[in-house]
Amino acid sequence: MTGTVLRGLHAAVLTGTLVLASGVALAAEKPIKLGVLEDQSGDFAVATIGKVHAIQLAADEINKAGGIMGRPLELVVYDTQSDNTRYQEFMRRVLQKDKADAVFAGFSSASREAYRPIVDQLNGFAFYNNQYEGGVCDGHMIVTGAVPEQQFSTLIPWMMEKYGKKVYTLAADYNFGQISAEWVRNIVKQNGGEMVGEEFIPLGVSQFSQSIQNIQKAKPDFIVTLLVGTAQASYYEQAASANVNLPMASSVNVGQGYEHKRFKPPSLKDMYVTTNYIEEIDSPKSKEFVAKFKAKFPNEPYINQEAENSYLAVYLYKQMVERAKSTKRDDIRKVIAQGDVCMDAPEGKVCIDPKSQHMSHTIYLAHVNADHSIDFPKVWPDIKPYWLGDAGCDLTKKDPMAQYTPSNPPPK
Amino acid sequence: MNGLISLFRRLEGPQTKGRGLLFWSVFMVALIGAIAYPMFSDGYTVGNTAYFFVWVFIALSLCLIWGYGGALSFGQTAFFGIAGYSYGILTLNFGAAYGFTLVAVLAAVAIAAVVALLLGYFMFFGRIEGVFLGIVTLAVTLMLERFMAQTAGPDWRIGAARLNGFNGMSGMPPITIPWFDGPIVLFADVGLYYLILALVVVVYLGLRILVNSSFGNVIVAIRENPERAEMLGYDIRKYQLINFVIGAGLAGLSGVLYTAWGQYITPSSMGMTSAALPLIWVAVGGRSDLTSTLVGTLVVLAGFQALTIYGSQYALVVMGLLLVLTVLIAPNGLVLGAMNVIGRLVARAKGGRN
Amino acid sequence: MALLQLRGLNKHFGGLHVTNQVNLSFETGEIHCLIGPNGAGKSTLFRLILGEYAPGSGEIFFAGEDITTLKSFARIARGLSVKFQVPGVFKGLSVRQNLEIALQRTRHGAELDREIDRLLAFLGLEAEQKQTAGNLSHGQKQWLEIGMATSLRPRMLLLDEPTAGMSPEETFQTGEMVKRLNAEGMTVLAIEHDMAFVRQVAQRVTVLHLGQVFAQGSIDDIVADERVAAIYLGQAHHHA
Amino acid sequence: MRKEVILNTVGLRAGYGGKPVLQGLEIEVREGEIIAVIGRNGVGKSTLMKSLIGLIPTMDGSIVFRGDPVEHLPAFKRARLGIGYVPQGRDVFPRLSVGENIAVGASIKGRLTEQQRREVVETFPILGERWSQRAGTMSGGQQQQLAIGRVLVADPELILLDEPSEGIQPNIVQDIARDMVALNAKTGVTIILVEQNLDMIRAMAQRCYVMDKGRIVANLDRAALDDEAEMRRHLAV
Amino acid sequence: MDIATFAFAALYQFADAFAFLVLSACGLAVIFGMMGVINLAHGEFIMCGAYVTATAVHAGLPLPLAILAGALVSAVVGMLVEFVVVRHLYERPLDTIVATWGLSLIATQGTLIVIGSTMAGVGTPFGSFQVGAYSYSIYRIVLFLAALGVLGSLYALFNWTSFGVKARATIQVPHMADALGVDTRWIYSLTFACGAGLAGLAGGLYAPTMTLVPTMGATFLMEAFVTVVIGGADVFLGTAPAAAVLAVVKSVMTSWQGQLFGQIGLLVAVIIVVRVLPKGISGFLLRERT
Repeated sequence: MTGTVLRGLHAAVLTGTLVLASGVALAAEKPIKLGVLEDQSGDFAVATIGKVHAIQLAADEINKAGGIMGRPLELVVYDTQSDNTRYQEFMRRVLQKDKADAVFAGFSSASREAYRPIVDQLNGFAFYNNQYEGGVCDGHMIVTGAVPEQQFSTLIPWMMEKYGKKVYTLAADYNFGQISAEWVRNIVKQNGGEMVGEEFIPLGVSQFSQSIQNIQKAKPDFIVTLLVGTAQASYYEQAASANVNLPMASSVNVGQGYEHKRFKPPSLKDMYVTTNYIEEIDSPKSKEFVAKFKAKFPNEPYINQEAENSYLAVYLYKQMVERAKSTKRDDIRKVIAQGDVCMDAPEGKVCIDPKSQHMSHTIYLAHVNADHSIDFPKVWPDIKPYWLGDAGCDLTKKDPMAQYTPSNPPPK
Repeated sequence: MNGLISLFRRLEGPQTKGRGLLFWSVFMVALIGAIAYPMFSDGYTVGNTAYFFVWVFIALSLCLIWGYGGALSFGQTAFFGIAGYSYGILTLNFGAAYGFTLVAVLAAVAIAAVVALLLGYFMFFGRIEGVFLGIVTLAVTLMLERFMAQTAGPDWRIGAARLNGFNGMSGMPPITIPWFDGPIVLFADVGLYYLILALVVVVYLGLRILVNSSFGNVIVAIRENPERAEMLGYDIRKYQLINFVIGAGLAGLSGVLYTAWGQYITPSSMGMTSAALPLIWVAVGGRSDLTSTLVGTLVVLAGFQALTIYGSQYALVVMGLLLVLTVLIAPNGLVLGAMNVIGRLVARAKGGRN
Repeated sequence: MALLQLRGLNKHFGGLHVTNQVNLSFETGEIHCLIGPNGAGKSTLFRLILGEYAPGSGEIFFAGEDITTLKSFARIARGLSVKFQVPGVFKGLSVRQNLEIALQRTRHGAELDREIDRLLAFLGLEAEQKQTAGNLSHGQKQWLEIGMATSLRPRMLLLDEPTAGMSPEETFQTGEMVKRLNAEGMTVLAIEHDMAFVRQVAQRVTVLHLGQVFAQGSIDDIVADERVAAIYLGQAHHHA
Repeated sequence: MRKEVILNTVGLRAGYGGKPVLQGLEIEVREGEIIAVIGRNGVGKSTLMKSLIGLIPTMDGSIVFRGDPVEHLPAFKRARLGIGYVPQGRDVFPRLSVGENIAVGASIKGRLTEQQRREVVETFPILGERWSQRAGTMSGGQQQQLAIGRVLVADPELILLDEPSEGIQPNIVQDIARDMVALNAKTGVTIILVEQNLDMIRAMAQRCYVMDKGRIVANLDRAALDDEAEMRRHLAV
Repeated sequence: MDIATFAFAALYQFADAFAFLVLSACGLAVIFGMMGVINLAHGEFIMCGAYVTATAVHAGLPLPLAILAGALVSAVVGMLVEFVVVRHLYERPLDTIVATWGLSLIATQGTLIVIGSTMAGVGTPFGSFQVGAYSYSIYRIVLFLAALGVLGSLYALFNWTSFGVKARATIQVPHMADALGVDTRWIYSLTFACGAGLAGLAGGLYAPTMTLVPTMGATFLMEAFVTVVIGGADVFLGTAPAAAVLAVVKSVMTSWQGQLFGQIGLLVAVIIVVRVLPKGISGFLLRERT
């Protein structure tokens, strides 16, 4: 009985795919299907709706310019509602039923870990266009977001030089926070600094009076804030109102959740963030990107690094397919293995590292002023995601389909 | 033999809707349909249906505890999560060889039941009841979620298994059955589908027998009037506790199967949303009847998924609206309401013939 | 020999003593009626005997055993049983199921069915056996609950206002039923306002007043007692 | 001079769960009367009272208070029109103090005034002594006086008294009866009394309806009330 | 560090935790305690209050007025919700859980669709002060005073006003209150509105200190539920002492071992209370008093 009901349901409703502006000439060719699983509702929607828009923008441009190898790009978009189980359901659907050639999926690391076993098991091909804690060594995945070594190896030494050697870390108590804090700890030590405090905040906590007191007690020269999620972002306002008045360094804020736009100045005053893109970047490429984006989505609140990652990922995919003359993952990985998959993105030049299938980035140091305007005291071009490769992940040779951490590296 | 017959007699009874030839014919047709349909369908649909079936157990557990026992547990997902994590920890440590995954399934369910025994002891022997029971179980579930979410640090490991905090635990093997020519690995496909279907049938029929047994009588009596039940000499706390533990075991079974299905378990599977969902399925289906709960759960799951696929950002709004309307318009649940109507029509048709 | 003994039972809510140093003993095999104005502490005394309230001080002995700290169900298991003032039948279940739940602890299989049938006949509820108990008339609910209480074959049956809402004929029948149960060996303790019923069944009567034992004796003694009349019966109570 | 009709019912049917207990009941009460409604247990006396105040819905027929039909009004609106209800079992608010209980009764007219308080305490001195005590801890008789005082404070035109003698010591029953008669004489308040206690009926009632099976079957005058045989016949004792 | 500084720091942390617990919980507690209804849309009423407050501030209203506006709008929305949904479910308290959860889904996602994923903050007023080596936010003291004020006003409302006495009467014997001329539906409506308004007030008070997003209500929920579980059904005998006890547990554990242990402390407190005082603190106190 139940089976009948379900089959009826599936048969009754039309497929929910969305064909974007395909020209008449392209219609004849079989489209290349790109699955898009992003959180358009729920907790993470703040930072992710822009990703979907960026993908739509890129697909639109590519289709107008004749598609990929003459084939139009078709997007299959599902709203994952910030719910891990939805990622599992829809990754299965997009791979098995929609038979997408590649999938762009996931904001939180948890959602990535939820769908990754399914991609592996069904032999799919997924892009994770988010900055994250690093360490995913999986041939089925390409990561276009920045990882800790890219953001911290630049940020922390610069901060220590400018402000001093005593560092306090305030981090979200989950994988991203824990691993990032570990990076910070190691880099501080290598540069002869001292960790005067480290505190992990459970997710969902929004009250920081005690932490503020702890920080004042430890008297650091600057604070590294690795707070995640909207609840934890309340720290800045609360610290400002308690007059903590210390410079802050971060890899997540501003570039992702555009807190400088949302919070009332000067709560983010003297926050330094390393990011591979934000809309304030003042280069011709970036300005052109922002203009195109705002033309298509005039109400977009902010174009963050993930939006740019997603945008460039579509073009990277195009390049790889055209060079491989195939949408098969194995063929594409052969192209990657050549080590020269690069492009001129809005942020600057980026390349895929064949060993880890992560990406090199231009890292911008964004400084938030008292009025929440941004300036860029420093730019580091071509920063490589070196850690995974150095630690022993080499996808050109072996595919362990696992996530590693500095305290849990790949087996030698 | 006699015992077996009297057991089967309990498949029908005052506590369950549906009896007689007509009902069981429909049941058999549905069952045969469910068995046959993977042959005409694709891997995705079968895997997706298996996924829907995974949730049936937690829904039935709530039906048993809430619908039959009258005790609203908002914490079934706690047992779901505990069992899921237990399965992960056990299989990551001991592997999948020699059918160990099957042992792990049982052990994980047992662990969930033991935790339920402790919590249930506190609650029922503390005589917590009514809406307050709901708040307590919800508070415990939310705390458990928050606790598991912060186990990201490298110290949080049990043997080879890292709890891995908010990101969740992954990499555990699927259920594996040892076989002569090599073990059968049940990925989320036809194999797993049949295993879960078999479990659904066994659990459904088993629960029918349970609620129509003398134990079920007492459970329903406690829902109707706990004081009277106690004054008939029943230690109602014990019955409530046992019922709660059985329910927790079923919720745990859902958790294990979910973990094995997606090779993944996360703290958010215990969160507010996850905790509320089973309530929704059961309330919409009809909480005081197993069949209604079973059918209702599958319908709502399929409906919600369809909504999410086709309703884009309005899906959650529509879902919320549906819930409110169901509660206002069909308080007994949509499926149970429909079944009552059908029952009346059948009775009238029979009456007309006589 | 005393089947149930209450020794110095005290129960107070806030400053109000509901029972105050109650010493009572109920003999094996007797029908004992407990009367007294509302608020005299009769129902509270029942709840103390049944273990629904814990006494502030004092002891309860049943068949020689101290049951003061036992849980309700354990007291039932030792041979107490009760019909409440407000009928506590399982309203959503059928009459037959109500009896099944009462009987299934001690009887099984065909014997269970036979015993249910016997009880239905005894209570005159055969025609209603498939009805939902909540749809019974008030009197029928009382009967059903008496049936459930007696089905446990208790050594001592507690009845809290068994005839409330019954017609005189029904009240009389209930009295006869109680006498029959007593003849079979059941000790009965009843709270009752209906003096006709008390007259019909009681072998001994205890008057409670303001939480204390006020008087005790045969119904004739009690009726003759001017003090009792003053507190309870009034000069022209229509039942007296 | 014949007083005006303050309350009458026409073909009143009401009951629980779709089953009418009152089967087309008709009564007529004039201003300033004290009438009793008697009958055996279960004939629907309390149902009548609940139906008059509006705690159970009217299925058919009409309840007319001061010339206007009120059967469609919720209980609180009927109370505001001047009907005071003293229920069987008293139903005081157990965790409110005596004073607060009175204040709820007074709330129809606004805040409890000192004047109102004095009047209530004059009628029932015990309430003054226990003013701050929680009502749930008082004895039955005290609670009964509170339940009546709680209604009186709002100056009702009609009081529905349901079994006020139930479970109360005879001397207090007599006190209450005397107080109510005095009140009736002083303010002209109309009283409908449902009662089984003959003493109380005789002490209070000017005439008496006899109810059976949801209908009025007799309307007895004062003289009949004193006729022991007549009364016993109707009460079937 | 001298003893005075330490004492002040401890006191400040306690007050801060206490304020958060009281303000989070009391709207939930009023509705649960007075009506037996678990309002799962509690967090959304908080969000509503915060959003209205922020909007009002952006529109140029001074903060205190804006907060009041937030509370008021939440109360009105609460009254509407009571009228349309909750009113029909008083006989079925468990169903109100389902319905209010549905409402919370609609509110969260509806806000996201209509207003967008985020809202600009308003900034914390009053600045800071210094005690010993530490600087503190003055606004947190305001929050503490607001929590005390809310408790005091609630006490006054339910004990000294006509509405309060009628509300308590209605909770105890509803049909009798009705028969005495109390419009019980209106009382329920007002009580629900009061609970929703308190939630809105909490949202408004915390709006200057928090990120404003549609899901912000969720951060209050766990603390609110824990406080109600430990407090039991009575606002004054339950919520206030429960918040005090929990604030001590939380602030001591947090300053000793960090935020995580603060949270674990709450969990342990729940389990202990469930075992020792199954009806919460107020259940225990009331049993002693009846």
